[in-house]
Amino acid sequence: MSKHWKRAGGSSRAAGLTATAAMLVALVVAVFGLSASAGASTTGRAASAPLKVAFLYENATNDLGWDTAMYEGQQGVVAKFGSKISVTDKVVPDGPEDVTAVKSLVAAGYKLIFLTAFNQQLYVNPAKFPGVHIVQAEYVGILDKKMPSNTSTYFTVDADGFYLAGMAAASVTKTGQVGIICGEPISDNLAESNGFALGAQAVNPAIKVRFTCTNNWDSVSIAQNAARGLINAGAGAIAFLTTGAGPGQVAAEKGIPWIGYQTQQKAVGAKSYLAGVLWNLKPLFLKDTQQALSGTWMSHTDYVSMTEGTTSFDESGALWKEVPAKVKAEIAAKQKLFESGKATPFSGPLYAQSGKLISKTGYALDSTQVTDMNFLVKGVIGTIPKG
Amino acid sequence: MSAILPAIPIRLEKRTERTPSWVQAATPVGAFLFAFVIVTVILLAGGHNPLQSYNAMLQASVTSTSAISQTLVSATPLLLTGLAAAVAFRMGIWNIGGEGQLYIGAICASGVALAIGAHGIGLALPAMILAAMVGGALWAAIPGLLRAYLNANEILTSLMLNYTAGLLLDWLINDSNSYWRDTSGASAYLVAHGKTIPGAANWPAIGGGNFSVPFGFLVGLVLAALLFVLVRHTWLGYQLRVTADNPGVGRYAGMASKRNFVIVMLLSGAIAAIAGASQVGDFTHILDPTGLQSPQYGYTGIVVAALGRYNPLAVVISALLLGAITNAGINVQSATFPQSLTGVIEGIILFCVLGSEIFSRYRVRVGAEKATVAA
Amino acid sequence: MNRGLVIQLIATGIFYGTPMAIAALGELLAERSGVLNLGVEGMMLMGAVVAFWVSRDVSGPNGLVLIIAVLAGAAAAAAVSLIHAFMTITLRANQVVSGLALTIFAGATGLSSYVGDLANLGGNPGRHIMNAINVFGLKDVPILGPIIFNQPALVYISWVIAFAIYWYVNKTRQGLHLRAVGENPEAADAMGVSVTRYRYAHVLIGGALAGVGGSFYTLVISSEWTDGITSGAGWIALALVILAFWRPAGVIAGAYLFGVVSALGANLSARGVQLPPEVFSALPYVLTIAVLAIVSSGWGRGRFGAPAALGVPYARDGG
Amino acid sequence: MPNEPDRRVALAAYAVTKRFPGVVANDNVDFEVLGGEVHALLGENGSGKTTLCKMLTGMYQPTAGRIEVDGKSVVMHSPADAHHNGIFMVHQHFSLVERLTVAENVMLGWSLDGSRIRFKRRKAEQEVARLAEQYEMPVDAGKMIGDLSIGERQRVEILKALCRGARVLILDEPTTVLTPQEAERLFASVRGLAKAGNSVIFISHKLHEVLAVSDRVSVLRRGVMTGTVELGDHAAAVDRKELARMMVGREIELGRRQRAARAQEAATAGLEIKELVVHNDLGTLAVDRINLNVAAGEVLGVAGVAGNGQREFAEAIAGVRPRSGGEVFVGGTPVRSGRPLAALAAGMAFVPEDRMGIGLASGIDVAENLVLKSFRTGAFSRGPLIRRGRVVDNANTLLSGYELRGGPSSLVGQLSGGNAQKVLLAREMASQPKVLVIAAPTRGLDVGVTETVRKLIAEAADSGTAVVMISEDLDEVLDLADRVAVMSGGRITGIVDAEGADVEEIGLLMMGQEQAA
Repeated sequence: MSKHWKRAGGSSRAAGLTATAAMLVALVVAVFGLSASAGASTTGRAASAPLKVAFLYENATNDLGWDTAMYEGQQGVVAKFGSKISVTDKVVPDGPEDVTAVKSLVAAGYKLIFLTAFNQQLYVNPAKFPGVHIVQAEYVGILDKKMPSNTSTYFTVDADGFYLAGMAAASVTKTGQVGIICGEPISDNLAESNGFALGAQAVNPAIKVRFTCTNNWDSVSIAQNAARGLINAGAGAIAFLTTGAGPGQVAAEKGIPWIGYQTQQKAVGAKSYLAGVLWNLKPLFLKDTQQALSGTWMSHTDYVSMTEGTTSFDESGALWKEVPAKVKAEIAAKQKLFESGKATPFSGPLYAQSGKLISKTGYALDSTQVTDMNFLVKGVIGTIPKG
Repeated sequence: MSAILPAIPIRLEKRTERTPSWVQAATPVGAFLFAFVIVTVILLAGGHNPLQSYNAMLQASVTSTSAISQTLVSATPLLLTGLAAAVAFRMGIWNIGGEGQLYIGAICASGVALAIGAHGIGLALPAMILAAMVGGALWAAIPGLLRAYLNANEILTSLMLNYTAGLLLDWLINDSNSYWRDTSGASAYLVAHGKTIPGAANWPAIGGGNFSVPFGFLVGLVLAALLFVLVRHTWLGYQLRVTADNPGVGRYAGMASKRNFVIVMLLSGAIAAIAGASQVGDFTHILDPTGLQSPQYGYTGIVVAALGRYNPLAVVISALLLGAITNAGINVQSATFPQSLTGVIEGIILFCVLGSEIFSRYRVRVGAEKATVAA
Repeated sequence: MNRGLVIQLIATGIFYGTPMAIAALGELLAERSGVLNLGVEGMMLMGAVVAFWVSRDVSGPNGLVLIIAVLAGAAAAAAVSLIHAFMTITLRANQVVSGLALTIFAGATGLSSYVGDLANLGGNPGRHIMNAINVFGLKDVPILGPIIFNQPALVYISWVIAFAIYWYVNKTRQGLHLRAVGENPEAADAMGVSVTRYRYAHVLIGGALAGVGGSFYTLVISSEWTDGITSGAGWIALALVILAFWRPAGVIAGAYLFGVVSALGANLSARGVQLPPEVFSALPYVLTIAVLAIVSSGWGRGRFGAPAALGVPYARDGG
Repeated sequence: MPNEPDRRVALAAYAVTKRFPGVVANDNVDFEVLGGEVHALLGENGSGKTTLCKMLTGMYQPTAGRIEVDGKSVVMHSPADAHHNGIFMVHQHFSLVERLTVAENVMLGWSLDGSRIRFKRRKAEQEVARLAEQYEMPVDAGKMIGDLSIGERQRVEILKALCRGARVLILDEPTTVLTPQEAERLFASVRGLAKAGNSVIFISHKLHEVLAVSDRVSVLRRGVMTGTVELGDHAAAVDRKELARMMVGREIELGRRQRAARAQEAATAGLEIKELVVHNDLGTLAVDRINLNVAAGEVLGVAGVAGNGQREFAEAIAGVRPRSGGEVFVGGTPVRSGRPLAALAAGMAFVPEDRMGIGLASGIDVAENLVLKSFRTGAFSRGPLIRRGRVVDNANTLLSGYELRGGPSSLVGQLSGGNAQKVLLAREMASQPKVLVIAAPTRGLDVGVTETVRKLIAEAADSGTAVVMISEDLDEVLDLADRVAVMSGGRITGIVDAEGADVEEIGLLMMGQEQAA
């Protein structure tokens, strides 16, 4: 047998593979190259350069929850400033790709970027983008203990809104029990849950307040599971701090009054919608955009709630009529006090779940105690998950 | 012989000789062209201007150095999980557990980084990679041993382990005071998060200015070369190929097919775990459950391996390609170009390349078989 | 009091187990014919989004619109499963990779979410919802009331589907052919049974049932659309098929077990007992691995193992 | 005595040709089968007889020519079409579904009472039991196929066809899996079927069977019909040599191997087996205390019906399967159980029955398959790396003795059966083994290769290798072996000298009747 087979065999397979690789790369470059030359560049600057503003979301902006409330703020900005600004938004799942998105926005000349989610702060370090103003919901301070100069933040705690909701819920429940789904056991959720409990206890001191944590922010089925759990356990009215209107749907199906949150959600279960603690972030976003436009933007930290008008109490629920007139009056009065900043839900005497006195009569918790709250008030049935 | 569509006289005839190399080269290219056509049609149907979209995608991923660096950020995990899947699938072992092995790698690497990171990168980096490889290999050993000794289907066991690993990750950060969780400072109560690894343990990126190659990508390139040599040119690779092709022949020739099966599984798990270590070392510098779970690098790695026909060198190219597409998808994304379109485009490309596989095993004959029936 | 909890748990378990059961019944048929389809998650999401689209845009009597919505969801999922069928049966591509590609193509970040964007389904609720019906007015019967007689229609339909599949597989000629195609396609082909036609048919039916399972999330559990709303149910359905040893009755029982376990965590925490939710969620997966190990080892393979030709493309000329 | 056929042409093929890429399986073949006739189709392996029958049953479509049923020209695209025309084929390896019962297998693709949907399991079992009685094919209708013996499975195959109203039954080499006595009962059933008016096509490559059962015999060689011979009442007078010539074309010297006058030498110990006990995959006893000695240079034939432990016996000796008990010695040195490498080191070579299943890796190329057992010697490696050049050189030298189509880098999976066996033998003989264990050496090979293989076995023996040749083809064993050991039910039921052995006695031994001590 001739020796000519010797080399030919082995190498033919390798040739095939290198041919594949070369062909592949050539194709990719050719195809993309073609379209590069043809496409006109779309990033030319218009005459008087409008301010470029961008919003970065972690979930779709139609989740009827946190991101929808943020999106309403964005629409407010667009409506107000029109052609003076050019606005875009991106939905990027949390992770290193947040940095990719921000880098591409900065490269495209965006000067004002709203980061809407906590987790984005694990990746995007504002200090790395000095020329850009970055507005964040709550400053988590992981990457940089000190807040960089190009960053501002607003801190929403709706304990006051949920106090009113607690009063309304306590007044309509038929089982002497109300329930709240807390989602992640973070400080402002605990403050809102305690506000809800204190409001309910103000109307009915013997009321039972059930508290449950799902440790999950955006899963519809987990939140609904928790809602079923509360109702099965006897809750006659429920509120929830998870994003999305899932639990409201379950409550409506079982005829249990429910409290909406962040954005108008009553369409999901209108017949048993009681009331809503709604956000209005327009004033915040408008202030930042105006300052950026006029070049007077400085870093600031806002601590917002009813007093600043960013939280409102919606009484347009079908079941609102079942709230006794006396309680309606008390709610209205309390709301005026909250809006004028003369009262806070956490005025003494205030006891922790364990019975320990937190603050004596006549004294209220100060803002840092609220922002770092890690306890449940007396009368609440439920435990904060460890950690 | 079976007709593709009885109506159209196209028949598939099994090739009885070796596939000519021009066919081996042309099939993937043909597949990409076909995918390109379908994607263009979908873009038109969705009301996008294809050329504009392609241009924007191009600018986001290839034309500028910073774009290329960003592409490498997405491509690095895909290269590593791609190689992990390629080495396993090439040996006929369906390791779908890359995703879970990635999480375990991240957990081990961040644990080691937190412990000894302060002693400088010289010690931290190798330790992180080693720890991740050990963790990933052990996690992959479960489906490996169950399949080798109990004949349990490794597709499903590795799939179930992905979810178990994800829940372990959530538990470590969200639900327990584990070593990984940062419970100090006010931020601990704002959002549950892990401890940031010491600065010294951050992996270096190579290259200056706005062009930088993540260290993990270089590890991937080295691994690709090593795997290519291992599979094609070493006697261990030969034994693995024989036992993969036919375990009976392996036993007949005195090769421990069960042991080889487990070796490949451990190797695949270890490589996938390096992707986890690279995410912590190169990019996130923190153990973050959502950041690791949302991009689904483990599953996309299988796509990368399939596109590269399980050949380590071709996997480098397909990883870069998918990295570019993912990266471009983020940049092009706006209200009119939703992020979900990237998933659709990736799916179409994979289906076309997968479908083209058949043409290397079969020859297409046009015209029905001449079954002339005499009057 | 805890007797009430047990009843509630079982009722919730059945409710949350049903979508997974229906999708698993579909996958059972596809696997019985020898085709593994890892794209169940993608198909369920297609069913969910299309069903919701119909529920939001079509006006008419609630019952009728819901039927149309479920059928539309089933059709959409079946259409997507056709891609997998063509890939794996006609082009004999690798079933594992093709199934994963299907979930990437149609899943949470793919076509289903793209359809959601195009039709702007997010944020505005559907106009039709399938509520629990009061069967024969027995809703308030002490024990069985909430469990059996107060469930949405799809739960009862899932029982009918399960029995129909049991009857079809074991009591009809076509069922016999299906079993033969899954166990030994060469033998079935030699007896004049068209392996290709059977595999196509059962992958499509599998897709349709996955679509019905998916529509449960947007027509019954909630009437709103969010990307990836089934959140992993497709993968649990795959596990269910194995846990049930490829038998319909086992699928129903396994699904309800999963439902109870996932409901247990929430119900306990509502009663003040806060256990890490991850433990409950991990239980089903760990259970599947254990059962798989037992079933596949020598003891179980004879009676309970997977169809012999599962995952192997069939070609008359040896492929 | 076969009865008088009723002259009606039940099934025929006229000027039928079938071309596969690179080979013409049937070339312009004419073939007629009369009603109520047993028509044998004789031909060597690879002569095209199976391809012809696949065309008669719609599995393949003829490239040219036509097929007629009862005189009418038909085109059949699938077995189902053939079944409509009453044509059924019983294949050599059965197409039965292991996990279904006998009744379910029979009912596959057919309706008992015409009902399109309903399948009543109990009623089907009763019906199948009744039919089994009627055609004297006793089998338990409710048992799972997985639990049946090979003989029972064949009866189920035949029963499947008969239940469906087969008028023309094609049996493809049915006796290879039967003992002579079971074969005899099969011939009786076949004659019964013919008497009842059915036609039977009996495919075989064994002369004595054809003469014993058929009315006429047609002979195929290399795809061409060389002639049809009337047997009928003067079967005995037919010239066997003439038929063999028609079958094989040239006077193949199939004569017996000339025994080198070696019996007198001191029989140096080749292979010694003491009290060998082996279990099969399901854990049941397959080899029951076998004792054997094979001297160097001797060819020991192991005859017996398939499935009597031969496979486990061969694998246990070659170390591929662990021994449950007993000792194996090669040239006096013991070989550890279940250690293929130990057997290899001791000088053992093994050519398995399942060439592509165990012997060769189909996805790997020829050159790398040839070093399957020698790659550890280091001759082909530089450290852990493969020296491709050395491996290809080795392939060229080993294959120089055989004309092998396709070079060292063609994939083994693409080789024909004959070429694969050549590669296997080249590899095993390369190490000049002390003992060669070879199973089913010539199954499925065409005449040319069969001749080469037999020559090789003879050369091996003459060069001093102790050869253990396991084959179901009794003629081949008698031609090549010095002594014949017969295996039945896992035991050696008797050892006879091949010279002048009595086939009848071997048949009884195969049936398990112990040889008078």
